[in-house]
Amino acid sequence: MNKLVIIGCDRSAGEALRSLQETGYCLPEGVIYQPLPCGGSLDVLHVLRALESGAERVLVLSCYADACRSFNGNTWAEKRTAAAQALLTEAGLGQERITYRQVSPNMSADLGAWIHTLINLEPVEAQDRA
Amino acid sequence: MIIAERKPIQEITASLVPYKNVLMVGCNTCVAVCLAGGAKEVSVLSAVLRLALRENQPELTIAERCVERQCEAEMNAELATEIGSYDAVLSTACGVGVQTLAEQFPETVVLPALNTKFMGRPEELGVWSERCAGCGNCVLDRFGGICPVTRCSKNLLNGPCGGSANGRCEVDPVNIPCAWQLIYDRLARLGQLERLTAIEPAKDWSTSRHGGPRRVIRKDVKL
Amino acid sequence: MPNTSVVIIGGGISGVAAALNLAQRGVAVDLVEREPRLGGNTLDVCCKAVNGQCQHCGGCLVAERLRAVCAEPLVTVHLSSTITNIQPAGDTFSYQLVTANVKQAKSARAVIAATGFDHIDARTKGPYGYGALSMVITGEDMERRLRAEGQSVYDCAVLRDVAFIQCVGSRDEHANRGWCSQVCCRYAVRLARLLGARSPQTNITIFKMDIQTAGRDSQAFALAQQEGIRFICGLPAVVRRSEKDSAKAALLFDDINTGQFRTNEFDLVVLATGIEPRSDALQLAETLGVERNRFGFLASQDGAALSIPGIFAAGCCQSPRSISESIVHATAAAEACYRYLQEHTQ
Amino acid sequence: MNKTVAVLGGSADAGWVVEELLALSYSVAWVGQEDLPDSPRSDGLRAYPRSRVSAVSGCVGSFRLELSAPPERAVIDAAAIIVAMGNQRLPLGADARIPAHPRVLSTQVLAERLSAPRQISGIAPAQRQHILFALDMLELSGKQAVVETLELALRTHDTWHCEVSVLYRELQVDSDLLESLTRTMREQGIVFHRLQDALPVVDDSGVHVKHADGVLDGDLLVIAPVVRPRSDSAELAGLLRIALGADGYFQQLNVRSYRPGLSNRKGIYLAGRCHLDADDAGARADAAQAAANVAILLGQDHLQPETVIAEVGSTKCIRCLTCIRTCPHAAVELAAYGQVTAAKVVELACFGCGACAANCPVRAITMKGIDVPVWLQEAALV
Repeated sequence: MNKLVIIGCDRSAGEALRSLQETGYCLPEGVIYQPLPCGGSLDVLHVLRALESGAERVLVLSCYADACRSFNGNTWAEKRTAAAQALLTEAGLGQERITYRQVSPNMSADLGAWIHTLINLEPVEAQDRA
Repeated sequence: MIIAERKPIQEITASLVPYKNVLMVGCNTCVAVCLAGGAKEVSVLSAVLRLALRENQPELTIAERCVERQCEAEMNAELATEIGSYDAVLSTACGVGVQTLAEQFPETVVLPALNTKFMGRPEELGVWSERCAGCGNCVLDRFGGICPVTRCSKNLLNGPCGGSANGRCEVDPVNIPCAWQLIYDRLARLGQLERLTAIEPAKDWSTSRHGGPRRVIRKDVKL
Repeated sequence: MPNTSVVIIGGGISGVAAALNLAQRGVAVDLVEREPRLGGNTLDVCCKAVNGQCQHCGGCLVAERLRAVCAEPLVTVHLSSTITNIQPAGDTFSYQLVTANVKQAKSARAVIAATGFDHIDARTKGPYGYGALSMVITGEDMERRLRAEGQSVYDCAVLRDVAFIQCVGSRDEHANRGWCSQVCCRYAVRLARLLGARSPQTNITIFKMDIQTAGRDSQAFALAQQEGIRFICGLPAVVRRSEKDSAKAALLFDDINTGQFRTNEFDLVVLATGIEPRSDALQLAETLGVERNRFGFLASQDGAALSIPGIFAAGCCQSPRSISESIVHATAAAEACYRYLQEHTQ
Repeated sequence: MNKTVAVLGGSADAGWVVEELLALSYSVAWVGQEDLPDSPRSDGLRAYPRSRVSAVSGCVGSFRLELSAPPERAVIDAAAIIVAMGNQRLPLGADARIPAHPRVLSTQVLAERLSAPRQISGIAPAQRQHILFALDMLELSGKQAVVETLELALRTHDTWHCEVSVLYRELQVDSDLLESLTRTMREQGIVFHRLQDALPVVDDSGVHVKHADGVLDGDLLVIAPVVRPRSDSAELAGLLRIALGADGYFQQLNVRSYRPGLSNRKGIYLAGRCHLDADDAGARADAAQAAANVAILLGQDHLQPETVIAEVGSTKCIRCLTCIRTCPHAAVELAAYGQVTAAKVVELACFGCGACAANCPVRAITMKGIDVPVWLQEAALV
């Protein structure tokens, strides 16, 4: 099973995940959710450390534009995810290990679908070789 | 302050090929302020390097340290006890810091992780621009506080040239304002436009890089 | 203000927002919801962000408030519960709280009605074929599916032509529903943009009377026009099954440009149904003798206060409102209630 | 705790805010650049007419506003600030597409004529006269303009007993008032026509406007006002360090802050038509909302910081100012820690978003109240 680390704004991703769990959903094995108070506090380092600690993929989630309580936290999250992707690309690792999505608290069905897709993807190395 | 920028990762990884046990040393002064080589950037870069080299150099280890001001031997002294146990040091300081470490620890390989760019200031969050070329003979008094040596692409002291259009420099109209337009506007504001009627004589460049590496000695401070 | 309690009837977003506000001000609240879950109609509202941009529908404002109200010590939530026999008793109101056939006599210093709304049954608009034609759905149906099954649910190449029909059940004097439901233009335009952004090959037409988009927060209409969504003035007379293709619907409408009746075919027809006060509100109004306006919404004199002192209305039982407007209105209702309590508690 | 609230703006919106605050027994300092409208006399109210805010310091609970009101200066200490400066309307001639002609009037001019005695008003109203009221002429009219114009049309009809028509593109009926207003107008014989994409033509014979069913000829054309944010919004926003939206109104259309009138700074709220489009009833409700915001903030004995907030390790701070430049809520400032200067998060002003912590180049800022596990943030131990 692929290891997936989800780092997300607790006000959107966290709420979506919790309402998903209220319907009986359990995070699949190997999937970890790490809440942040806002997308603004996402650090490039969080993403890299997640990969370093063995995650196959990282999913970064923040709010849509105009829905962030701190106004530009979503922009920060998106920029920093892009920065992490750029670093990986520069290092020759490919950026597909990192996925960025915007989410809102009432998108639990979508969140479940994304998790399902990501954990069932081929490992990135295998994709590279193919 | 000194503005620097990270080298391409491929260049850094190439420089690390011969080594197995590397110490990264950051600097929490200028390069930290310009977000290139402080404690946080050390962590980010070392994480990327470990990921990048996981397959090709799996035995490579990278440790992280950060000193307050790498151009000061005293502040690097804390590294002395352990530095010998590493094959190489990768420094995220400016060129001065890198050389300080190399001088201070003659047995240790010291590699730069940054390109030192210029002396400048932050214009806004994430944007830095050059303000001083360190010519050693400041002319700012005659040019309304705007340095033609640094900010005019042609270093003209009797400008502007014909490449100034709409206040922008022909070298890069989008990003570079014409220094001579800035000088004119500022002098006009100060009511000192008549200064521009004087011909600026040829500058004495002997205080600049042309006389070899420079030193400053304060006899009153030096014992 | 200890020992004072307020009963809030209805645990939709308005009731929840009012409860949170009163609790923040130190007032104990009984929050009574007839369904087994809090949230009411908002539980079916999907996110309508397009191209990374929020469309300000407010659907995302609900979840954290529901969680907060459950965690609030001053709020007692009564699920699957109703209220009967509510009546003024001196300075207070007495009522019976009925939870699973267990009756409990209670009292409150003030009452906030937050009974919300019902979607107008699209079947009452017979000529549009809702219920009989499978390709005719309501905006509510669409939202519910998008919410429950995810945003890719309508993302298919099959939908070449989609029509939205506005004012289904609203601004309809013949059906004795003369009011503008206020939310349908907004949700229809947002849903249309959402569909358009997800499948660019889909042609979207909105049949409307007047798009209710005055003001700063309704740039969606202008954006929708820029994005190629077609607005046709006038509502179709009838929706039928197409004779050429039984999977399609044929809309008969009066083309304002030619003055002729025309028929266009669509793969999906979305009826933008309006909203009406819930029957609970009507009962409550009758029991308590609270005045209603000519459309049946609880009539307020001044914002939230109703015709009987100590009774306040929050949200859609007073007038149609969007989610964020309901939250704002409920906050104001709670403040009015708080002020009333201050004046009547010595 | 100081419970003074500063209300900024001389608009009607501000007047309603002041009323609401006084009703909640807050002390109010009311600052307007103009003469201030009459308001209820109250011990709790201090009015500063013809004054402009020249500096703002402090944070929620303890703002300090300096006013320049020639000849003297004044200082206000306030726990919260409500911005209610209203909007402004463009003069009729601001857009060249509207023909300048005595037959083309603004609502304001018509309202003045309507109130003036007949002989002064300069027109001889007669039943055969036909007055056209145009909404949505250059852009869709906002709620304020629609209500005002429709009410004026009805009043004109009632006062002068002349023929009245209303032209529109999208007729707004989405409030109880508008719904009943349009109904009453129709019942009284006022006719509504949908505008076509054509500008009015004016000549000596009258005004001619193309609509969906033909051309409408009238004697006068009254154009609904076009409203815009006030031109001094940006200046005040700069002083208060709060954001303007791209359209020039206060605060962007953020779903979490727009309707409830929250600004990006704790303790500063927006009310009325400086941030939303509303008719008088809507603006009045918004004033109540702003007062409710203040009541929620100041209702407790003391202000509480959020459960998650940022904290600067002053010994680690290198004073790079990145956090100060990053903070979307103007909650970080340089402060003295004993003899040392370093960045400081103003606890009460912090929203806990963590943008400062994520940007700090020396990781001197930590988030209190949330648990980010060590493996995600600390360096790998070798």
